[in-house]
Order: sequence, then C-alpha cells, then structure tokens
Amino acid sequence: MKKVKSLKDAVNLINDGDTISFGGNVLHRAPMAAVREIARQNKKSLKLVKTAGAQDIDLLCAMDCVESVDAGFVSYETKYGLANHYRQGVQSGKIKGNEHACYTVICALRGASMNVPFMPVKGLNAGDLLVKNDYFVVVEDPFSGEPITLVKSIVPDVAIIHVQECDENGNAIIYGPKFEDILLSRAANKVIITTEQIVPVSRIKLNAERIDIPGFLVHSIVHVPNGAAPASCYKKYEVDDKSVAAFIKMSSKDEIRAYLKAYETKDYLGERMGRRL
Amino acid sequence: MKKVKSLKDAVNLINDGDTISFGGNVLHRAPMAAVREIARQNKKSLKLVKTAGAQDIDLLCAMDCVESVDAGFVSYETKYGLANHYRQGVQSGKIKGNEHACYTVICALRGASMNVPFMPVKGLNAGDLLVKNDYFVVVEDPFSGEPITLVKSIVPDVAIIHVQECDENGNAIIYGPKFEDILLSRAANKVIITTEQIVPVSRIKLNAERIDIPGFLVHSIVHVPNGAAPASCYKKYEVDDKSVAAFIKMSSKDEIRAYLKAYETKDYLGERMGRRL
Amino acid sequence: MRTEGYRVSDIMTCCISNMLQDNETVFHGVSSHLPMVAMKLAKSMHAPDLVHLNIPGGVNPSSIKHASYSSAGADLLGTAEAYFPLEEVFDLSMRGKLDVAFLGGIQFDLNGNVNASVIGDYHKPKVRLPGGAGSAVLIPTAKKAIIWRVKHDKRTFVEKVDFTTTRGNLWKIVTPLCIFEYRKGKLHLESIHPTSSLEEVRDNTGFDLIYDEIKYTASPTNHELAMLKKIDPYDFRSIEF
Amino acid sequence: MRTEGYRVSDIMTCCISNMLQDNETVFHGVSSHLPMVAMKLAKSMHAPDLVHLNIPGGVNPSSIKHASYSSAGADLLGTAEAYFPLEEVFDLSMRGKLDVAFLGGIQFDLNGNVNASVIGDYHKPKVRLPGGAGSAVLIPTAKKAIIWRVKHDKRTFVEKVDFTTTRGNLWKIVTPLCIFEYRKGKLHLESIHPTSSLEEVRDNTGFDLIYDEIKYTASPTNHELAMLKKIDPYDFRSIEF
Repeated sequence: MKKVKSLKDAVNLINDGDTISFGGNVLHRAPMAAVREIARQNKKSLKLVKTAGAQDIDLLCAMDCVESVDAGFVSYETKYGLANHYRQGVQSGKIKGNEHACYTVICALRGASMNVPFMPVKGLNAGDLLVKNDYFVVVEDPFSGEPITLVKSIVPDVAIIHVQECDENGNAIIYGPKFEDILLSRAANKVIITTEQIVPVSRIKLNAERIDIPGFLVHSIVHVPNGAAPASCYKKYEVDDKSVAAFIKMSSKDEIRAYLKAYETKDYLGERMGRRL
Repeated sequence: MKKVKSLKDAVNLINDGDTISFGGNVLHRAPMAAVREIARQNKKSLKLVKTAGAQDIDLLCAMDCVESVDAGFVSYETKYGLANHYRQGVQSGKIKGNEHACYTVICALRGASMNVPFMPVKGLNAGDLLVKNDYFVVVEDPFSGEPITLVKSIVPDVAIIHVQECDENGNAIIYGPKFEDILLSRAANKVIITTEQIVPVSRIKLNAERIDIPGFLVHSIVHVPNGAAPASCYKKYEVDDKSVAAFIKMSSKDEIRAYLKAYETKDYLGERMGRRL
Repeated sequence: MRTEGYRVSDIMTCCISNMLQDNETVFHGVSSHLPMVAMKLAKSMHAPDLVHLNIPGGVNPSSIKHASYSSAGADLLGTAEAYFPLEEVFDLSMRGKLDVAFLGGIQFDLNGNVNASVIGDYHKPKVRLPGGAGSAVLIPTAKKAIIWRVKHDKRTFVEKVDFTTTRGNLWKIVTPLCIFEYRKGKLHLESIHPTSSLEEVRDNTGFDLIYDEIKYTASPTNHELAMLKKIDPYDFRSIEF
Repeated sequence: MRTEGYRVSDIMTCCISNMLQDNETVFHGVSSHLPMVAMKLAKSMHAPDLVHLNIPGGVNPSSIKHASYSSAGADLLGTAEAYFPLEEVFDLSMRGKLDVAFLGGIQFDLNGNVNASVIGDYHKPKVRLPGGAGSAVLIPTAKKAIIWRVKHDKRTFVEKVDFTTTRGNLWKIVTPLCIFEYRKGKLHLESIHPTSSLEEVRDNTGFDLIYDEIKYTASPTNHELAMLKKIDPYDFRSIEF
C-alpha cells in the first residue's frame, strides 16, 4: 500500500462536488501547493470548509472551482486586505457563502469525527445567523426543557493538511500551532498530507509521542517542500510577502493562471526529488 | 494566589454530595493519595465518575463515601479480581450503579467541556442500558429525521488528577498515557492536581509545548510523591502488588482504616518536604 | 490440558490470530492479554500492517513483553509508533473505521445478546458485574466484534441473558471449547477445538447447538508456537486460565 | 494626529489596557494587533497574571515583538508558557471561564447589535464582509466582550445594522474618537478621547448619543508610553491606521 504519491495523483482523488477542508489558518500553514493543483486540475463545485481561510479559499473562488464556502472568517489579515474573489463570488450569487462562527465549524467537524449528525453549541443563541442558515436549528433539550442550538455536522470528503514532517506511512508531525488540523484529520473521509520533508520511519519513531496524525488515518502523502508558500510554515519560512501582494492585485483569471503556472516547478519539486531517491 | 496546598486543605475543597472524577485508568496513575484523604476526611454522598475505575472507586465504596458511580467498568484487572466493595454496595442498594459504556462517560464529559446539556452518541443504539437509565434518551435528529441517542452531560464539581510534573502555577505534564485526564481538566469546575514533583517554572517552560494542563485551569496543587501508589505511575513506579493484594482481602472498615492510617506518613510527605523548602 | 505440546490458551490465541487480516485496525481493552498476544502473533505472521490499538494509546507497540499484569498500562505506549488514545479509538469505531474490537462479557445467549452488567434486576442486582466497558458502543459499531471468554459453561452460555448490555456486530465468540460464529441473528457452532468434543460443548452450553457440519479448529502450527514463545515468553495468554 | 507626544493608537491601546484586570483570561483573534499590544501592556503594568490567549494557542507569549503582519502566527506560541489552541479557547468561553474577548465588526447600532457579515441581503449580499469569526459565539458567552474599531463614521455606527451577526455580553466599543459602554441594552458614550470632541463624535455617529455627563478618556501616562516603546517597538498597534 504505497501512500507516497505525486501532487497530481493525490489531488486527482478529489471529485467535482466534494466537500474539502484545508488545514492551517489564514496565511499560516495552508496547503497552498495542493490548492494550486486543485485549480490547475480545474475541479468544480467544491464545497470548502474552514474556520478562517485566506488565499486558499480566495484563489479557488477566483478560478470558479467553488460552489459554497462554510467558514467563520474569509479574509487576508490587516496588511493584505480582503478576499476579493471570494467576496465577488458570493455577491454575484455564483458562490454560496455559509457563514459560521469559527467555533460552529469546529463543532460541525467534531460531529463528523464522532459520526453524529449534529453537535450542540452553547454560544450561538442570538442574531440572524441562526435564522438565515438551515444548518443551525434550535431544539428543546430533552433533559431540561431549555432551548439549545444544534449545528449540523460537516464531513469533509477530503482533508488536505500541510505538515513539516511525515514518514512514508503517514505518521505526521506539525510544529508550532496545530490550528484545527488534528480534528480535521479525524473528521474527513480521506486525509491527504503534503509535507516539507519525508523523514525515515526510524527517525519519526524517536518522536513517536509527538506524532499528531498517526499513519493509519492517512490516505496519501505528497512531498512538497515549500508546500504552504506563500503562506507561512513555522520553523521553515515566513509569508512570501511579494507573492501574496502580487496575487491580491490580480483580477483576471489569465493573470492567476500565469501565477499558478509560475508555481509549477516549485510545486512538483518534491516529486522529482523523490524519483531521484 | 497561592495554589500549592497541603493534601488536607485541597481535599477539604470537596463537599459532601459533590460529583468527583479521578484521572488515570484502572490501576494506572489514579490519584490514590487524594482518594485516601477523601476517605480519611469521611466525605459523604459523593457521585463518582470515571470511564474505568478500580481501587479508587472500590475504596470509597468500602468506606461509605459514595452515593453513585457513573462508570463503564469497575474492577481490578485479571490478576486481582473484582471490586467487591463496589459490588456489595450496589447489590445492597446503598450505592447507585449507573452503568455507562466508557465512551458515554467520555461523551458526557465532552458535553461538560463544551457546556452543553448533552452529547449525541452514535454507538449506543441497542440493549437495555438505553432503557434502564434516564441519562440516555433517543430523539429524532432534526436534520435527517433519524433516531439518535443523547447522553446527558456530567459536570464534575472537582476533578483530581495525578501527574508526574507540575509547576507552582499548575502547568502540568503527564508522561505516558494520558487516558481521559486532559478532557477531565476541561470538564470539571475545579481541578486539583497531585504531583510527583513540583518543578521550577523555568524548567517546565522548557517543555512548554508538552504541557497537558495549563496552569490557569488548575485550582489547587498538592505535592505528593508516590501519590498514585499502589497504582502505577509511568516512569516512576509500578503497581505495588503487595498493597493491592492486601487491600483486596480486606472486608471490614476497621481493616481499611488501619490501611489508610498506614499510608498517612507517605501521603503527607510532600507537604513536609515543601515546608522545608 | 496439554495435548501434543500445545494448550487451550495456545489454540485460542492462534485461532484468534487467524481471524485477523492485514491492514485491519484492531482494538483490545483492559484485562485482555489473550487477544493482545493474538494481535501480536498475527502481526508477526500474516498481518504485518495490522494496526494494534489499545487503551493507553500505543499504536503498534513493538513489544508486549512488559505488559505484565495489565493490558492497559503504559508499557504499550512506551514502544509504540504513535499515540492514539482510547477516546479516539471510540471515535474511530463510531466512524466505521475500526475493523475489529475484542470484548468480554459474562453471559451470552443464542440470539447474540451480551451481558456484562448484572445478574438479576439492573437497579437492585443480585450480582453487579464489572460493566461492559466499551462493549455497548463498540459491538454495534466495530465492523467485527470478537468475544473471547475462558469459561464455557451453562451459566455463561444461556437461553436468555439476564440483561442485554449490548448486541450488534458480534462476529465470533472464542471459548476454551469451541468457536461460535454469529450470523443471521443466531450463534452457530463454527468449530470445536481439537482438545474438546461435540459432547463437551453440548454439555456445557445452555442452548441448543446450531451447526451445519462438525468442524474442528485448526491446531496451532509449529511456526505459530515458536513465534508465541518469542513474542509472549511470560505466557500472558494463559493469565486468565 | 499627534498631540503631546501620543497618538490615537496610543490612547486606544492604553485605555483598553486599563479595562483589563489581573488574573483575567483574555483572548484576541486574527488581525488584532492593537488589543494584543494592550494585553501585553496590561500584563507589564497592573495585571501580571492576566492570561493571554490567542488563535495559535500560545498562553502568555513572553514577547509579541515578532508577531509582524499577523496576530495569528506561530510567533505567539514560540515563546509561550503552554499550548491552548483556539478550539479550547472557545470551549473555555462556553463554560463561562473566558473573562474578556476582543472582537471586531463592521457595523454597530445603538442597541448593541454587531454586524460582521453582510451589507444587504444575507443570501445575495451587496457586500460580503469577512465574517464574524468567533464573535457569534464569543460575544454571547465571554463575560465581557470588547470591540475595537479604527473607523468611526456614520457607516460604522448606524441606527440599525443591516444584519445582526451577534449580540450579547458586549461591554465596550473603543474607536479613534471615543469609548462606548453597552448597558441596559443601549450604547452609552462613556468618554471622549482627548484628541476628539463631542461634536466630532456626534458628527460621525449615525445614532443619537446617550450620555450622563461628558467625560474624557485618560491620556496615556509617560510610564505607559515608555512601556509601549519597549513591548511594541515596531508599532504594531498602529498597523490598522
């Protein structure tokens, strides 16, 4: 059962219409090489799920890959401004923007990880989000008779998570903030790991207690050095300011196609390194 | 805000009638010194909660401290046999035995950690436990119309967790299996840590990423070397075979009182060491 | 009960081992030495990529020799490939991704009901049993639940259990006398151990046996016995006997 | 907008710092440099045991100097005392144990409703905003929610929000002109910054101001300004201005 694959083959597992969730948070450790490959393979009607997304969601919205976005927050941070492709997609009616509180995304994924149809949520008890969205419902707690909000579980077909280290069996270690990635690896039907480094099994075993995602949960592994760029990757690289700033300014699909093209060599680097081994 | 206390003072926080949960699992890293002190202080009508308990539950049942036990499994392991004080208490009607699947205890604690009144559970869908216990109820999922079991949340008033290392602020590290202790520390209203060692703040900071329970969640800290004995404590000591075997044979409260008395010097050792510092 | 250099505990361990397939995720709980050794045996023989899960959370412990009195102790984590604790094993089973769960029980009936809770009334029991631990959620959700039990008598295999702790995806029950398979809602006698006989099974079972033909459980092979010596030198598999 | 050696960003940071008390658990999210600096300031002055929580999960990062463009980056974990990630911060707030949460928003009305979602219709919005992130669950559950906003105009402070993302335990709103306090269901003008005036606040607010008396926000002290230089040498607190 060979799990290590090329980026193309791994992303090829994704079907049009799938529910996809990405690891990381805003511009940190997002699996951007895989996101770019999804755009290159021109996947359609994806349902994206993330607590707080930035270029990952924005880029796929720009390239018309997206049917809906379930998220608590979609924007770059202060310095880079708003996620305009996402916004325009929602404003034009092309994309369904399903606003969550970040926590209700977390709860919906917890529901998936426990394979239950919903998760009760304490905090969401006021405002219009409750009224406007059919994935929230207020019911009566059968034990106390008090009202309680339920959020419908979200089961990603595929989760894509970028990590610093992974062995060929899929045992993966995330350095620095893990965000919701561990939960994600338990919530999704299939887990694709993209990794800065594929480390020897014997070496990862020395850090067995630090493994965040045990290999048996992992379906596919892709070696992609700089696979989170232009997002940051703790201990490896900072945000690639130039690349993000350049992307923010792009408005046409052709510009973005060229941007994706320019990343190809980098995105496929791990594969070539792998073949050499 | 001085959190480091004597064992007596910490256990004194417990009120008669409280819901109490212990860390560890069967004969592993159970907070036995605190359990013994609860018995010495003659607490009454406690509601005990644990996935799988052994001497902790059995001893308190023997000393008539217990009103009810919510657990998935109460027994010593093969070699030592059954938890006879617990069994007799339930059989005589003195103690209410609320049988859970271990997982429904976990779910009930997850509910507490999220402050929701119940947690949906996939697996519990057949058999008499559903019928006989009022903390399980089957409802209709409002999203799909399918039946789903809910377990009522359990909020421990106090969780007592024994760890290998803790600093004076309560930042605690568990070596080896953590069992349900991290969840427990989030589910309970008050957390008491008993610890093999109180380590300097500067030293625990070197292992900041390994901290399982951040100090701000911890109410009280007690220094009790061998505080899990006669249960095991990973990297510190194995099960004290003699002590467990001797306890198993005891049937009268007087015998057990003598057993508790014999532990006093050991159980209060940390306090005396602390005073010397 | 030695016959030809192997014992009933060896038969049980080996036949359980042979129920396990490569790449399966397999869980055992507390007081579960025999299945623990069987899992390790399978992994050492025909199922190298079997995923061994347990309560302390050690994924694929490289040694089970130090588990000693407990199959829920830290030893199983010390030499493991990763940490995946009990909570998560349950979640995994809920998601339909646990292939095999090993569970206990005190009473079983022809209809596959399992009792690990009480003899007598639930609220005022004649005998309070230790409890089903994970059974009540794992037997319904694991793809295949295997029960092993070192007692085979008419108090264990009864017409009707006193209390149904759970029922569901029960697959096999392995006893010192035989193997039952649960299919079409009934326990079927699958095979009789070479150390026992149809009469012995019948005399010790509280319900009428259902079987198509009389089959015998395979004897442990020399290779299996040699491997058992290596992986279980302290004979944990016999601890319950 | 310099006056006497301090700027509006300094006033906002210092007045927020003074809202925080020792031993409180306090959370800030993404794009939240100003409150992050205010928390660090409080911790360096009157609230040494304040517990600083954030998205990457760094409890009490000893330095915020390297947070750079992001207040959700790994830097906040690298120098932290422990790891307590976002998921758990939410759970903490649900349990009523989060004292203060810093949140954003785009529109606010007199009745304390917060909009971070859309301008226009929710399902086909004129403007899709970034979303409330944690607001919709934190404003109802944190003991005290503080909103800061570097824009104060009639599009921000409106008679009635287009969409109510959330409402609840809103406590203060801090703007470049003033501080509002939410009590008895209404926003009250608590104090006007020394750099502004009642007229300026009135001219830039879309609802009638409620106040008992005109008060002015305290100016940053020299001690505070000196401390700010030390803990925030790269002036992250002004990044949004």
